Amino acid sequence: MSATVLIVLSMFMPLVAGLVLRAFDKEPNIRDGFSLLVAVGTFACVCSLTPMVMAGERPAFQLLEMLPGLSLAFEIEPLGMLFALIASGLWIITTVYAIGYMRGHHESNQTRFFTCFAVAIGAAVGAAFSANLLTLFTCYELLSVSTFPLVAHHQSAESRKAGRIYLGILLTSSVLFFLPAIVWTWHLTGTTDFVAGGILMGKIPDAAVPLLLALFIFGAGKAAVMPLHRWLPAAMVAPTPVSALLHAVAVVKVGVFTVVKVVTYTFGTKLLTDTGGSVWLMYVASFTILASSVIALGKDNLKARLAYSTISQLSYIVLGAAFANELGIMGAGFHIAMHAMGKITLFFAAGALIVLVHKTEISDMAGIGRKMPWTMGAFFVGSLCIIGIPPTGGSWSKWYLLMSAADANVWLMGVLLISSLFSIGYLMPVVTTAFFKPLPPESDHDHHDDHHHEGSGNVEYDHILCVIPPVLTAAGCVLLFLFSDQLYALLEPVMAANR
Amino acid sequence: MIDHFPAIQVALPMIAAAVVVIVRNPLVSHLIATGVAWISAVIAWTLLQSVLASGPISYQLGGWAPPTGIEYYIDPLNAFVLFLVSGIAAVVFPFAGASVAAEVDENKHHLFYACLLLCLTGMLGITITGDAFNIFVFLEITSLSSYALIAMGRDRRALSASFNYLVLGTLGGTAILIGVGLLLMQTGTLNIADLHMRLEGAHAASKTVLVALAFLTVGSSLKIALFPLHAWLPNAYAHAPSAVTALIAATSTKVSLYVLMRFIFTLFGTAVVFDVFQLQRVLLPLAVIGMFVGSLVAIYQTNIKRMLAYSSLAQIGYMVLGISLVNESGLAGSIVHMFNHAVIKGGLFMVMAAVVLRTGSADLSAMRGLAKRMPLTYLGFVIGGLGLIGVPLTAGFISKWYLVLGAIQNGMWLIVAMILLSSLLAVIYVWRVVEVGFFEEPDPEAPEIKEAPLSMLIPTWIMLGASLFFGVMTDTTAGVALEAARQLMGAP
Amino acid sequence: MFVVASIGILVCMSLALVRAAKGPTVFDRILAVNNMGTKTVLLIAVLGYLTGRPDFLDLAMIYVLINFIGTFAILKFVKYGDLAQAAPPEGE
Amino acid sequence: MGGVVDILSWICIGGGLFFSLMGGIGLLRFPDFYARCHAAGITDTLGSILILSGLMLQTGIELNLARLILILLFLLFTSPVAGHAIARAAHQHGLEAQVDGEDVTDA
Amino acid sequence: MNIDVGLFNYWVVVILMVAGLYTVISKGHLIKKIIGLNIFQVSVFMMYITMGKVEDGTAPIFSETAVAYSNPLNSVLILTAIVVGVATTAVGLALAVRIHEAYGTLDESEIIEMDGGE
Amino acid sequence: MKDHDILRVTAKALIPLIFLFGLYVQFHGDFGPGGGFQAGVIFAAAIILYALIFGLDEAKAVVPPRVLEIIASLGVLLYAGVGVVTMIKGGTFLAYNALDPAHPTHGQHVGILLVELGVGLTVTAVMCAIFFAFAERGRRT
Amino acid sequence: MKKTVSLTLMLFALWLLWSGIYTFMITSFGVASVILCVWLAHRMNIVDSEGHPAHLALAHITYGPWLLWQIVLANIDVSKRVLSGNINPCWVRIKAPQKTPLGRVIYANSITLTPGTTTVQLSGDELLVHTIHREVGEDLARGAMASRVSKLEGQD
Amino acid sequence: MPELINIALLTFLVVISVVIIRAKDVFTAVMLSGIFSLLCAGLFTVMDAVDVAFTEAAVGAGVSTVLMLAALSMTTSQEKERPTNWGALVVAVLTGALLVYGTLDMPKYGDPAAPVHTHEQVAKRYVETSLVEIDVPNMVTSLLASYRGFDTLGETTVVLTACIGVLLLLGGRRREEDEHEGS
Ligand code: NA
Ligand code: NA
Repeated sequence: MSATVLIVLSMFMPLVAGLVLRAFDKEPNIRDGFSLLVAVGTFACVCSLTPMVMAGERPAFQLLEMLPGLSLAFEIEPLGMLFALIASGLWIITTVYAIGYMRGHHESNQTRFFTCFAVAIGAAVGAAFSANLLTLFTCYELLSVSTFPLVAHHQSAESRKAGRIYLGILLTSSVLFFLPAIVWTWHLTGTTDFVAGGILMGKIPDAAVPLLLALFIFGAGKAAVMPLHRWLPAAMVAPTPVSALLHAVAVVKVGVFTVVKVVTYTFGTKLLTDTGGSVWLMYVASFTILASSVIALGKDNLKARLAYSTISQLSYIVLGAAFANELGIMGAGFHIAMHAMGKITLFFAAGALIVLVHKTEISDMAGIGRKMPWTMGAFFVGSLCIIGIPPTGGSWSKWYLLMSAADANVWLMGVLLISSLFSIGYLMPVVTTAFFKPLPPESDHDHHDDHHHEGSGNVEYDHILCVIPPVLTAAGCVLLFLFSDQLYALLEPVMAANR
Repeated sequence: MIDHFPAIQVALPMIAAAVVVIVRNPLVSHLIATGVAWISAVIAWTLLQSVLASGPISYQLGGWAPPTGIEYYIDPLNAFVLFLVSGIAAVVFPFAGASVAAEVDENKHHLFYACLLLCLTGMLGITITGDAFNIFVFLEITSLSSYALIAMGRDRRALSASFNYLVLGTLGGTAILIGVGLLLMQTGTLNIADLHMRLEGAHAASKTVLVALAFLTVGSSLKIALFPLHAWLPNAYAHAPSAVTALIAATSTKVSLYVLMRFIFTLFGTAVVFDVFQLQRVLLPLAVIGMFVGSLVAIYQTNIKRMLAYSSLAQIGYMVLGISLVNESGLAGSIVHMFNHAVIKGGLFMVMAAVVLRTGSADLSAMRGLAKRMPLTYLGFVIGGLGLIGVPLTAGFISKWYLVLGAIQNGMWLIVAMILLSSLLAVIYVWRVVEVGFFEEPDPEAPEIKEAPLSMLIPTWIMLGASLFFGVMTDTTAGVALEAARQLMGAP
Repeated sequence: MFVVASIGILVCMSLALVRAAKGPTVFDRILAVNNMGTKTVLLIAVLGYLTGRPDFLDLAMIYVLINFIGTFAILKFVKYGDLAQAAPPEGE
Repeated sequence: MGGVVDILSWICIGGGLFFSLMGGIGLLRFPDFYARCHAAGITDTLGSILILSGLMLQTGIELNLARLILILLFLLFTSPVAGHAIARAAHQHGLEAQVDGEDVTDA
Repeated sequence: MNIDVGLFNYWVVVILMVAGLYTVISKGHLIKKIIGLNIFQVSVFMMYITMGKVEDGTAPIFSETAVAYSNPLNSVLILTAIVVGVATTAVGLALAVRIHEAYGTLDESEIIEMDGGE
Repeated sequence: MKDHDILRVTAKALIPLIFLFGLYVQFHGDFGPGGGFQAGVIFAAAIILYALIFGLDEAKAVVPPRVLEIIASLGVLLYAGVGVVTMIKGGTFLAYNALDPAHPTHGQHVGILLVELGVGLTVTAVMCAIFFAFAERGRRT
Repeated sequence: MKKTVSLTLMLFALWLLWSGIYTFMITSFGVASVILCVWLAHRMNIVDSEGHPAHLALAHITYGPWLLWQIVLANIDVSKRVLSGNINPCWVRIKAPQKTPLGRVIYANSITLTPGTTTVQLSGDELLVHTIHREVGEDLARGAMASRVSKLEGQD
Repeated sequence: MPELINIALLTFLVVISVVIIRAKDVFTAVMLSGIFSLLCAGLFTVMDAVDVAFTEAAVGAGVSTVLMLAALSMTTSQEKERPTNWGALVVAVLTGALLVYGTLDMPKYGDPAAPVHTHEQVAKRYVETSLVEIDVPNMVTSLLASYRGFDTLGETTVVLTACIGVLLLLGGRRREEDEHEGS
């Protein structure tokens, strides 16, 4: 198959599948099987593109000309390849997990759920492959809109409010900042294409660089740089597979992906280092890292704690981009992958706790690790990955970022170190509580009773569909540690272009 | 035959209206109206292609060369608007059937279709003519038929809305008459091209010309419903029969806006309007205020037709804003937004027509959980709403792009922020409806509601499909708009 | 000469106008308006001579007709419009 | 000839204006509606007749003369009808006249 | 003898326009509004006809004796405008009738009140 | 008012004259003031006078509303039809010269006559129809 | 039929008087117009001795000048009263002696046409007249005009 | 000296318009507006626009008055007492002031050299060559039916539109009362 066909398939299979799924509203088995099939197919397509990109090819495809001189076009470069691999790969696992979760939770509107899920993945892959800012923006917005029904899935007043905050912040930021940034770029350069090394050099007044960068950074609200982070905890009301999607796979990664992409392909690191245009961002990102870590420490609700952890970890990536040097970019790219794998593991585990034993608060989880050793074991591995401890992939990304900081701003190395301590502080207690605290008496389960379950007597601790995914992703965390060379090789051209 | 297309463009619906009155049969009337709308669209498309390929067309009515006689003058701008108007009519006319059958007495159907045709005649006539007074005449045909059509709404408020429109519309028409008169006094001609030529000379900065500009602007602004001259619009849109709202909301204000553009750019010329008289200093603030007032008030509406009407006010603000940016991008944004908003708002009002047909109400509360009962219709609302917000891949995005670009080119960052903030307000009012439809359960006691009939669904989706299509295929919209803007701004 | 005639007619009209404005009854107004109509006919006829185009007397003719029909419409209005409130009209 | 006709024409128009003026003054002065009807009648009749005659004298023998005559006939034909109709309407409406004494009858 | 009226005509026409406009905006009775519209329009007609007048001219109908003709163009435009005006009046009055049937009043503020202040 | 002698007699005598005057105005618009529109109004005035004095039903019997609708449309069709014919004959829309290329002024005369007739038809019918509509609506009060 | 013919002729004569343009075309329009008028008049059912009193045309030759003279006198009389303010309005109730409605209409109109007297009501043969002064009313009641009109009617 | 008549008539018109504004009874206003039109027609005659005068008389004094009376007979002629609307007055007067400002550059009344009379292809052509080109003595008719024949077609269509509009509004049976209740 030619590259073009593969690109089209990997983007449009999910989109079309989303529509086809609606036809199987009354046939859940067919629907879920089909979902899984498409997920696998998409991943296969993306995978088969990887060798070409590794070989230095840049498969491209122009869908149509959206505006005179501005097209909806796709071109695969290493960062996008990486992101697409992560998104489509994790989609398979998430789908498996979601089937178990949704059925176990007797959720309504499951068809809408899977439809939107598929569309969101399609949009994420599209964003990954986008060849210019306009295409990226288009996919970015498509992702926002398609995930709104996922956030507001429960249709309760609370979830609708959360949905409003979610969409409100993401749309507002993108429309108010990202869009004018694109138009401005177009106005300055006459193009919005992603070109290795950037397009703005020599076309923008030095003083305007931080401003334009700010428009992009805050425009990509999905990167959750403070103060635009509020949507993320709010979206916690969504079903856990959605949280996994939002916080690990698609949404937040599109945000930071956009940041990295803009820094490397629109500004070019040289422009930023020459003008110091990204210095402010280092401090903002650092502040976000620390502040959200501190907040995470204070959260007892597991998903909320993970959410703030995510905010913090995303700013690692932003920080890497802000350093605007080779290692920074490499660290950012690595951390996109590492955090995805680690955080999805944590969410799968958290979701399993909710769906199987109805635990949401950390303080309620005493001893649960003994009942659910696989789940909580995976949680432990995921935590290591987030913290950055070998033998998990997270250690590599943290390392590159630390080196990059040494190069760009020594003082910020301290921030990275302190925040690692914080992350130990907010993740490890979960593990210790689960494994080392005694299990409380059975009666405690009563107040979690809801209409889905007759009582607490028939708790099924290890539902197969909820256990396998976290274990798989935990394994992934370790594998990423082992195969970091391949990852490095993939991202190497990006560094080269920014030398 | 093709040589006569300009005349046929206007004469055909006019003749058809008369024939419909004679024929009287409702079904035949509907068929004639629909057929004529389709032919009109084809003619307009042919004219557009011809203008793009081989330059402007001049057609001398009565065989008298301008400025002695009346001339039809077609350039990219009005060819584009002609296609817009007749294209919308071609979709709305077939759609009108179900709505009209439900909302209008059967023994008046033929008159109703005749009125629709006359409304179309008027709008095409306004657009195509190169004669300032002829604009007035056809403007009044449009207006009179609109008054009657709006008053056909089921609610008695349709009557008072129509009367209000009549009073303000007549004041607007008369203001245009005054303006044309003052220009005639200064130049002795009514032909727009000739007027432009003569105004470039000694009279350019005379007091009379200034006052003429003022009256022409106020007159067209009344018809456009530019803030603060918008009082007639919300009730008229809210209470008119649904099909009428779809037609008028999509086309009528656009045609008036076209008239304003024609006056500003072709008749007076940018030099007189913007350099000498500085009209942008008035239009720009009004446009911005209109954008915000329209959007903010829309947020608080519970009647969705009314909400969409206020949204139109905001959108009109965008279009006028584009004019007052005084550069090619802004003007192109304005022109392309005419088209895009027509398609989007037309589609949305068609959705509301289907909702009103099935639920009997345009109230937000009636739309609870409607997405389950009328999924295709409701999905239509989402698509249209996204277009209104200006989400990429919808037509609305294209317009916003050029408007923002125009503002950035002028270094007007505040205006950029205003444009974008106001489209965020659109998110709020659109999303309210989306939420209610998708994320609330229908009233269990409410009677079972069916999906809209195909005769409505198909045109609605054609319209909304167009809003998607023109969001990605922009050769015919943005391409033509850029060309038209280039010519209007005086590029060779 | 025709100017004098016109001015004279105008003066007469002004007297009728005062009556039309003052009323007090509706019928006084109708009478005054009808009377003004008649004077307008004369005025128009004179104006034809004043402007040197007496061939436009058709104008005066139409004034007579319009004045006549107008007066009837007014009376019909008074008779069936206002009186209808008190008692229904006797047939058409 | 011209001089004599002009003078005659002057006299006619002057007389017409005089009677019209009388009618106007009467319309203002007379105390009630019915009395004012009579004043209005002056303009309708002799005022019109004299002024139009004055114009006729200016015209000579041509089609416009016929037009003038037609206008005059129309006026004389319609104005009493209109006057009568107004008075009748007022009477039917119950408008009281300020009258002294008994009605005059032919009995 | 010619009196130089200069712009007097126009000024009076403007006064009439103001009167008409004021009636339209301020009067509550809908039919009175229409009367106001008529006055406003007629004064515009007068503006056109005033500018069409040529000194020593006569009506633009061929005549052996005429030395100059007043401008026929203005007359033609206003003929059309008058027709448009009466058409509007007819529709406006029909609306007024229907409004009275539906609301039982022709007073603008009462109607607005009954519409719920919209 | 029908039984009112004075009005009835007057109206009977006047109406044919008004009709004739209207037609005169119609056909002499070329030579003096007047034309289709004015003629139409005068013609309609006669019918309105008839309706005022003899009643609406009588008037509707003379000119049924449906006929008025048709005539009103026919007027426009006649006018536009002249335009169509001129197009077919090789001129532009309403270029009367094409009606008789050999004698352009003759073409103009024919064209003007026909379009004025169209205007007259439409105006007559419309004025009557509008008056009838109002009178009909008012009758039921 | 007689009425129709005379109406046709009268209308055509009127056309010729009005027209002033005697080309073939315009004159044929005149013929057509007259035919249309007569047809419409027939449809309206107004071609009768009331609507078209051709038979009285000759009689008017003598009655007209007499009435004109009465009008002049009455005008002078009322003008004096306008200036002097000497009025004494009163109602006059008289019977119209004419045999036909047309005759009564002519009588009533003649009364109205002469200033100082206004016919307010004509029901059957009952006339109610308002007069500006009792003298005028008494003068009217003597019936000079009534007999003139009766004579005019009788000449038929 | 026709200017004197001009001035007198204009003054009349102003007086009538003031009386109309002040009239509490709309019926009176209607009758006076009929007279207003008649006087306008007189004015048009003085200013050589005989066709316009003809039309204004027939339409303004005739048709409009009859229709207004018909409408009044179905509604009410009493106007509710309202305080003087100063806002409206300000708007109207400002509009007037703007227009007066605009008049300051206008050609004087009757000026034969005004641009409106001297455009070679427009007014001059109509006056000078219409007799040759169209051969109709009444230039207004030439202009109306030929040079600007399309305007007149539009005008006829306006008339038809008004007819359809009125029939739509007033034709057919009346609706039931309850249908009028606003939602
Ligand atoms: Na004419
Ligand atoms: Na008398």
